Amino acid sequence: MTIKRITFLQELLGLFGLQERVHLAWISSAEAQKFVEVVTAFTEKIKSLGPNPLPAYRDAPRAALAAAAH
Amino acid sequence: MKEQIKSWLEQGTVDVFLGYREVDHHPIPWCFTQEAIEEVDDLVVSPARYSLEKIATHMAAEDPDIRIGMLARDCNNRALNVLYVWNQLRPEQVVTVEANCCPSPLKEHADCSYLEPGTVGAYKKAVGIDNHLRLEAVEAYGPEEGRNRWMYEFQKCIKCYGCRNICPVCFCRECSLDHDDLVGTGPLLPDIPIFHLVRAVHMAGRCIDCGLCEDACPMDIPLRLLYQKVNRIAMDLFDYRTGTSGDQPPFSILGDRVTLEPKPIQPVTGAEA
Amino acid sequence: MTLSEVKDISGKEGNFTVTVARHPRYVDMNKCIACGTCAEKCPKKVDDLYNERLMKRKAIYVPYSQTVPLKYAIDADNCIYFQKGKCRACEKFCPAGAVNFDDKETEVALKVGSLILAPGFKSFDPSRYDTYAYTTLPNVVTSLEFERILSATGPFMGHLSRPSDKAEPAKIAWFQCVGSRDVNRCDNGYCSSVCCMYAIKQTVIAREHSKVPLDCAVFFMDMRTHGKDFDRYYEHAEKDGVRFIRSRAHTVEPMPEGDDLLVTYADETGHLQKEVFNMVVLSTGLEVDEAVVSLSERLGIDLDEYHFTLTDSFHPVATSVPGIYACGAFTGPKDIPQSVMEASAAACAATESLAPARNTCTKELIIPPERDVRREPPRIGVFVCNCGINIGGVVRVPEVAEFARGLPHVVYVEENLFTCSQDTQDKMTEVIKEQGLNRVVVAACTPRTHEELFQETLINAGLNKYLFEMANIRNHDSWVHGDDPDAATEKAKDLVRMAVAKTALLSPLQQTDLPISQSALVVGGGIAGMTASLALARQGYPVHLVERSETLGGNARMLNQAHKGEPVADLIQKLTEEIRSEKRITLHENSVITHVDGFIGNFKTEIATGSSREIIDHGVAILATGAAEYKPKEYLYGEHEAVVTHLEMDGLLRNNDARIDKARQVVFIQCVGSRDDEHPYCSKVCCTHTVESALELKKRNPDINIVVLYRDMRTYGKREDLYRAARAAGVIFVRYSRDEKPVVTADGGRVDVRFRDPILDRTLTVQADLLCLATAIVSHKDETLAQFFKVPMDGDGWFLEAHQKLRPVDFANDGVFLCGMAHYPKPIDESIAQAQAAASRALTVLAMDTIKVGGIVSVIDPDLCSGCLACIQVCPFNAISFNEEKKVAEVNEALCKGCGACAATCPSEAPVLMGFNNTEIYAQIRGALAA
Amino acid sequence: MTNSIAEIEDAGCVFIIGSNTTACHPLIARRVIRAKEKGAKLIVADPRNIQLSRFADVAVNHRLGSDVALLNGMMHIIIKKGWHAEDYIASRTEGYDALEEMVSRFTPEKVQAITGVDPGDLEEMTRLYATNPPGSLLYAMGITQHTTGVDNVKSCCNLAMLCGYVGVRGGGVNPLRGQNNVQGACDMGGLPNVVTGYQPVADEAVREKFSKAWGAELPAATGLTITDMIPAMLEGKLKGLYVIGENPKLSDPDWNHFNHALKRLDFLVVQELFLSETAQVADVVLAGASVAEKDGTFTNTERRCMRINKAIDPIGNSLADWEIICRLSTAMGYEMRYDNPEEIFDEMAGLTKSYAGMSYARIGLDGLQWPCPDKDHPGTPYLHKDQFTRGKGMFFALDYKDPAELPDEEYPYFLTTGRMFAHFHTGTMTRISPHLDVEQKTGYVDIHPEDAAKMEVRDGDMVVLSSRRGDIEAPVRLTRSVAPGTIFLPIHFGEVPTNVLTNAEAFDPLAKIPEFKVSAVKVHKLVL
Repeated sequence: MTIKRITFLQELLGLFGLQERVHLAWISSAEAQKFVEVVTAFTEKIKSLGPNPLPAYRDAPRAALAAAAH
Repeated sequence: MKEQIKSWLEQGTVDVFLGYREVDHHPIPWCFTQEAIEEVDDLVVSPARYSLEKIATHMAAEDPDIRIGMLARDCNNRALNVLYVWNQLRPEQVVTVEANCCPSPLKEHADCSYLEPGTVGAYKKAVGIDNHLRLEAVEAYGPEEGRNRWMYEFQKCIKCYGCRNICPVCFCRECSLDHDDLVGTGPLLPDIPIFHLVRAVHMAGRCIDCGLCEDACPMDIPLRLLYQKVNRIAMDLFDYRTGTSGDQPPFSILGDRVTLEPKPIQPVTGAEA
Repeated sequence: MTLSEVKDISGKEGNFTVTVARHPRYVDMNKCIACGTCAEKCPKKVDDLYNERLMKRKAIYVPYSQTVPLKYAIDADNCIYFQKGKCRACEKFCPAGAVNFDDKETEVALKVGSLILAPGFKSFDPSRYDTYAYTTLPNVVTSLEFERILSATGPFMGHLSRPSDKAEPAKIAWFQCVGSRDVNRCDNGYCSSVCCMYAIKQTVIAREHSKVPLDCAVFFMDMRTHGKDFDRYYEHAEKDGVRFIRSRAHTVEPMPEGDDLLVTYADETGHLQKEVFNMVVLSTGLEVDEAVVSLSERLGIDLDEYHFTLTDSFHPVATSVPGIYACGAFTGPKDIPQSVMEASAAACAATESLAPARNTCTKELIIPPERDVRREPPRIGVFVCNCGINIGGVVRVPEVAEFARGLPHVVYVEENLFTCSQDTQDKMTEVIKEQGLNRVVVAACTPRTHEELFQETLINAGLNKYLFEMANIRNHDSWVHGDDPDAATEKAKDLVRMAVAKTALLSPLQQTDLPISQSALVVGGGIAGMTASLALARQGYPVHLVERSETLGGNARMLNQAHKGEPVADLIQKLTEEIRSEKRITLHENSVITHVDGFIGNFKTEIATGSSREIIDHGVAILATGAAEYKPKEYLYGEHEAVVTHLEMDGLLRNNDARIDKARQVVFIQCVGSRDDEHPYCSKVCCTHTVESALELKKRNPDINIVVLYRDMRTYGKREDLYRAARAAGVIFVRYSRDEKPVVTADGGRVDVRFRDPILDRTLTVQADLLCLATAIVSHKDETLAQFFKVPMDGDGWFLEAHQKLRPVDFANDGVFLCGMAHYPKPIDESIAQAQAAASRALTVLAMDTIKVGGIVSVIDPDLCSGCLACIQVCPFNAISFNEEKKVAEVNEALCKGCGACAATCPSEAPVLMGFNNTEIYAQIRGALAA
Repeated sequence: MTNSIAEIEDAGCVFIIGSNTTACHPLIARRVIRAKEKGAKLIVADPRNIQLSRFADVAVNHRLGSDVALLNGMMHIIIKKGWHAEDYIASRTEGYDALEEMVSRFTPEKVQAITGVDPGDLEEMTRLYATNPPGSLLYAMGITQHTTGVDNVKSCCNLAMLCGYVGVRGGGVNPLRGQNNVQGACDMGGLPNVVTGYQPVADEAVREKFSKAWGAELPAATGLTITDMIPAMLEGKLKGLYVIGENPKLSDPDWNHFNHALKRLDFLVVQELFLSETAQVADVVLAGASVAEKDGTFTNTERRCMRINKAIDPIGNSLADWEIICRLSTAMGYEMRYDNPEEIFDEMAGLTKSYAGMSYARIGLDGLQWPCPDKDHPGTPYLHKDQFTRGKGMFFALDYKDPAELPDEEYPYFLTTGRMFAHFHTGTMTRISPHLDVEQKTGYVDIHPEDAAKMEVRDGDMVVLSSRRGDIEAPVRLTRSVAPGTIFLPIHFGEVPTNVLTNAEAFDPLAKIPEFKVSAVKVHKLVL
């Protein structure tokens, strides 16, 4: 169930270039090493992606919006 | 057609017939009954569209045994299929009269060209996402451009709920969009893109691409493109074509048949950084 | 009782006295808080046996981090103080004062009615095979060592490395049957049953762990993947690129340069091959430990030639001493599911004679009345735990406590060294009462281990146990951010804020007691069903046994003998007589189930016998509906009289049919209908059945020629002896492949069987008087029954247990159990063990007067439900039904497991998962983001 | 509106001042967005950051009540840059010289001092407006609800005429009326000094025409505005009040003062759909029928007269307003009998030049825009096409005046009031709709985070707001939509009666409209 929803969400967020900010991994409670690897990799990934771009549209929208012109 | 409908009403094949009646030269959604059977003479078939099945759903909720006749285009039929799948109407309680419809080379003439790409939208937009674009063109925007354009469109939203209210397959008694824990309430601008994404997610496995939402949107937000994307995902991931069959939507069946794999964390491309 | 050993047993069944020696731990279990300081300070390093000597531990230690009880112990043989009289570092640093060097060995005498022996096995020591060079080459490891290498808690933290140079191997070979199927060098004639499967598992996991595409080669004789879904796993591994080489590799030699290994083996055509590997894993077999052998001698238990307990097929867990039972690898090599089944079976057998004493030594718990806090504003108490230095050594606990004081609704905050200690629990009870707390947050470790403890404290303080939440600032925080106290402290605050935010919204949840109908329904009157019925009846519970046909016994009626030679007819006769004379059993013959209502403890089942209908109440159900013989479409079956199935062959033998006497040439074809596209599984019993039949034929006529055409001979465990005996008796075994099946053509009263001999590399034809097809066992695919009891079936039609390893006789749906061939094809001894196991599991329900329902379950708000049925479709427990009248979905709280699938699926948010409702979760999320 | 709603789409530039269009006139906002998407320029001048500011090419937050200065500043630049429409001014207007003289004083620096608007922004918005014809100017209560309301409106007209934008398609000066039928109510003489079609009662010819039609003598004296009524009530000159479809107890300025006045009345009659705050204190409540229960016409902000069609019969004993008035009139001695509203409409059209060409049949479903003087006239999409109603367009040279009340040490914050999108006016209808109630359940006060930090309040905290008239409590909503130093209160919520704080004594001398948009308040956190 979860994978269906998450994959769907990732695809949908792809419209906004945000798909990489959602990640799903199955890690059992015995897989501490894997947990560390996944969380570290994802944290680094998010850091390198930079801050969530969405608040900018709320707080300082006009520059971003100007870019929406054809 | 009028004779057919009259005989259905007279013989009690249906309790009501939902169609359009001409009033002051305007086609108005109308509920024809045996009591006022002469109104059937004013029944019109025109390009006008309305989610008649939504009225049918309301009627069935009030009276589960009611038998409903309905003027149906392709989109109405797709909506009916979805409503059957979701147990909101029973196929045996609905009888339809097929109306001339979506453009097809097989038809002598088609009354509704609304859904044909290139004919949608009142004007060509100089900003945002033009309503008549094909989904592929919208998908082709880069991440930042796509985001800018969609956010531009979403920011126009005035939270009128027209998209939801007209939607033939929205049937919840209380709408998630009204839950202020999910979608913030109070100010305009509404919560973007949450408001639109919550609705988009709820459209998964439900949207039948009738385009009425976009028709209703006072701000010309290209909602149909957004929900087409939702449909495209359902089709690509789950081979599910909403409204075309009696199959359960992918999210309402247990996941034992899923062959999806979690996506790996991709190395950063640098495009965003 | 840990560190303890059985010294002696006296008395007899029903009244044993067991003398147990308790070895000194040198650590007071009541005081030890497992903080780990002692081991940190202990200067003595010792080989870690748990990690197969691949790493070191200290002289004061816990064997591994999940040890139960999690208490340290001193290994006196290695302790500097015990050996040299000085040190006592552990004593000095222990914060709890738990070290006690004066601890002495004590003896305890226990009075018991029955005993169960579960001493397990010892992995075969391959040192004696000089050609494998295990002792000289570090990169030749045993399978158990390789397990540790793959483990995250192992020597290389789960990184795939080889011992010699810690390099990542790119090529690994597995040698099967090391210490198994070998009477020449190790006297272990039996098959260890589990090695093929674990080797495949190791290849798959190693390939997952490996950063490079790992080349895995498994050298084997017969691939014995006869368990449920094992063949699929095997095929998947093969398809995925694991190489399976049919050869018993005989030599491992070091390469002249580096640490790589040269493996020499003969390929299938008999040519000698050499291949270099980075590592070799020896798939070592299972043995009984010498200490167990000597214990058995002391107890007077008869062992077989391999030192396994001598059991008979019809009493698989009974030893030769009445009242003493055995289970697990002690009765023969076996895997986890079978061991778990046997364990339950042994529990059932061991308590059978003790049933009258049930509930004579129990104490009743007195629970204070629950305070109604629903109208009170939240008053939250927060208890922040240092967990010794486990948390406090990293997280600045006083700062977290101070922070908690400023959170909304928090009226009381306390720091504890160990929140879980008994004195803190007592104090917490007082604090809750004194401060009038109505919600409690414990910031400590994991709810997995400690939630119940704290909930009990809440109950003792008169609070509903659901008004409680844990913030895991240990596992999720101090343990992972040990090197960053600032970040860890901030994270602890976040976790506490989240927990408090949720807790403020918690409402008391109620569980209700539902009385249990203390009787059972057993469906199916085969050996499994009869065994289960009798076991339950002897434990004192009424049983309804429903059999579709007019006779009891099922498939077993067509079998001649079990693999140890016991005549099956005798067993059936005995069981049938016992069933008919047992007054607690109501037998419904010629009967089928037509309707089932209810749930655990409260089933109502309609049984139709002819035209009459009867509705019975029962608390549990055991499904033992068996399976059927596959009727072949191939090999001229049904077209030519010389072609028979296994069961038909048994019939011929039983009736001393003239055809048997006349036969000069008999051919068996294995895997008829098994391991193919239609039935992609192994039917498990046919190989053994064939060698039994072959031996019987040879016994009757030593001159008879017998050819067995097989794909892999799967005479697992002690059945291997039969295989060896058959070969010794002159039975010819020829392997065929799935792509090249034998061809059968009619030849007058005989049939010609044409096949290719892979060794001779020639096609041969044998004229057979009798052709016996070792036919598959197929499921009845009784979907109606499955739907009645809301239990799942897998794709092959076998009932799907709750967990293949750990819950092999339970269904996910409580109160329904399974046994026998309805679960998977299996021989009689395993069916009986599973039947006893199912009875044992059923007893855990029947022994209760009531069950608790409710608590963390879903509740559907009828005002929000639009009746779309999505929740019903996704509920894995069939706990939701549609109320046609109200047009809304409703949850049966006795069936609901609180998984939340409905809540996630509902478009209208109508289902509310109690204790995890949306408002609570949103509050938690807001709490997380509030920093 | 001088022009039509649909025309906004085809403007070259849309200038919005004092209107939160998406919240209050969403379907007009739609036209603005469409204009934008078709390539028009958009300028928003508003003390708050409204949703449309996001789409503007230039958006400025001018200080509350500084509209005249801002507009004069724009005109200063237009004339200086030579962007004004010289031929148009010469041929169609008068009073230009005085205007030129007045605006010459409004240098960008001076404008910045008064309005806080950056001279660069001022020049850019001016350029966009003046050089992208036609420019459509939209305004609403942000312009009118001031002591200088009339000046503000005139300044808007000055600006539009200066660029020659009045009397052209897609241009114009377009006040957005607050309700669906405010225009209609005014057209029908719902003002103290005129009868239908703005025919002054002071005009004897008009009185004679109506006296003849109605068979009764008409008084020559004009009536009282609401603003005038309150002192009259207090003085005891006004003893009875008949309120139709209004909730002055909540909507009128200085709540305490008004309530005091209300208590002096001998007799209060309220005609309403629901028991509004005012209806609750009435001596008699007359149950009016809702829009769905009656026939008739509405005339909207673009002067379009449209039919409303009854969907259901009135529930209970409620009656359409016209029926209540007829019965009341008859009971009071003047017999008023009509069979249906169409009859009334026809009588009105016969007496009113701008409606003379209209009938129910012609209105149909699409409506007709006045002036529509005869049966063949197609209606008028925009006014002043070739000449102004009065002949030539008159420029008014107007100087800037401060609002009546400015912040000081004691009351340091500007307060402005208005609507939020989910509710309408005093919420008599919208607050009982579950969907709208979900959107906003109770009153609140918008405060900028910087101000909140100074006040030491957090989102959701209760604060006490005090003005010289009284104080109220409201929960805080932190938002950057208000500028620091300014706070905003919505007007819909009886439990947070915003008008306790507003000033009844500050109103426009001519239009008598109260200065709802500017008062001074202080704020402190509520300590329980």
